[in-house]
Amino acid sequence: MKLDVLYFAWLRERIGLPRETVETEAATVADLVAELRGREERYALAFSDMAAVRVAVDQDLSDLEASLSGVREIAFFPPMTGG
Amino acid sequence: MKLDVLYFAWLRERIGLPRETVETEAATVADLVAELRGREERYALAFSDMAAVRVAVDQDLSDLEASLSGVREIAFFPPMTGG
Amino acid sequence: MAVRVQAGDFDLGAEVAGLCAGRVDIGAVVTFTGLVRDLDGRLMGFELEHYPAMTERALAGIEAEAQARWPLQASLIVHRYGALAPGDRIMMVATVSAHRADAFEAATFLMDYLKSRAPFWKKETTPGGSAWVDARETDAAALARWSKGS
Amino acid sequence: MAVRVQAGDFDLGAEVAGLCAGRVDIGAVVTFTGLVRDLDGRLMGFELEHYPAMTERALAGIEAEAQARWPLQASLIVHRYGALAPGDRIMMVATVSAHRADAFEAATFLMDYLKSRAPFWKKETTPGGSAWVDARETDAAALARWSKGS
Repeated sequence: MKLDVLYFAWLRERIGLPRETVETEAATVADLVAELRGREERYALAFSDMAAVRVAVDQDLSDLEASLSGVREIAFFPPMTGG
Repeated sequence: MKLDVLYFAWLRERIGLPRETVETEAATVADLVAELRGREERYALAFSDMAAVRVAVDQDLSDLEASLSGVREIAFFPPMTGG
Repeated sequence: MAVRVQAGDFDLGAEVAGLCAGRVDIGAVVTFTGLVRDLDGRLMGFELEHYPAMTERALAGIEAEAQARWPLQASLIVHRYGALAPGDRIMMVATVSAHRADAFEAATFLMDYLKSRAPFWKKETTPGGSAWVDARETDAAALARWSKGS
Repeated sequence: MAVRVQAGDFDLGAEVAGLCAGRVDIGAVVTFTGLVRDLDGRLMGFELEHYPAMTERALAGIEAEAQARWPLQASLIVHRYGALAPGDRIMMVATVSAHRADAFEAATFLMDYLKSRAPFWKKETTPGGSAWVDARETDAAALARWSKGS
């Protein structure tokens, strides 16, 4: 399946792009992260401490265990600092 | 001694005046209230339920036990309803 | 740190802008505005009586108490008196701090104190006549919680 | 009930006036305004990044949660993004209710949720360079208290 994957804040900077389309068979967010980590050093670096990474699945806050079935868009970012 | 005695809200209405100067030897606020009550029916009525009356001594919230020694101004009023 | 008692209306935005003007150390501003509400469609308005010699003194004392409890960079209390109609602004408080929790707590405290300790009395007028508003027991309870040991 | 995400500034007084316009059933309006603060004189400004497709949706969800918990007559969240300088307004919330306790609690709740759940990230610039602001642990704690059994 095709997934839009978005990165924000320092994840965007470490990976070097704001979004990309990924062709994957990953079943969960955690599987996708493992797949991305294996790609290149910059992904491994960005995803080296998952305690510092938050994820949204189709624009809703979610977690690593979330299924990717039927999902269109995944976003990775650090803890929010708005307000 | 001479005391300025002020009345607000329904105490003012029941007693029929906003302020008066009282010549008294009362030692405490409670003594003053007893003295006023003995004057006329309208005072007795206004001070019939002291749980519904608050007092300020020289513009500070106080209570019935407060001494009148050196005091210039006493105010009686119901519980506040500002804000 | 300021207190004003006035018959006229106030401008919330201008008051807050004034508190923050020329400063860059402020993180949080909390305001409360109290309005004349007419919940059942019968209120024609009310008259807000106060005790002029005591009012500013009492409000300044309440403000000083808030400043002693929380690190406030500025605060303001404005309270009107006289004739007010449904929808009119009655009063406002504003608290200014580096952090939001302090600003929220101090504003809540100011309101709880002011309700029970500032010398104002409301007399409502409805088609049935005029009557003094009773103090709410919840206001006394709201005040009491600040004196619990903590 | 409204949410706005915008690059430009907002006018607190005008926003509150808009929420109350033509109504006489409102007793209490609480607002919070967040400002860019420079506590040590080194902050040149920050860039506020957000996730456009998610931002309004997240804020509307937070607002709906507040409305489910407290009897609010109106509420508003305005949040800016982009380049901001010390002293600039970042965001505001307003809550409108018949009673003050509901308005205060709902505004505190909106801020606690928004801090940890709205997709904004601040990157500060000082003479030493630019750095992403770390989330504060106190913000996570502030959020957690709303899910305690009560």
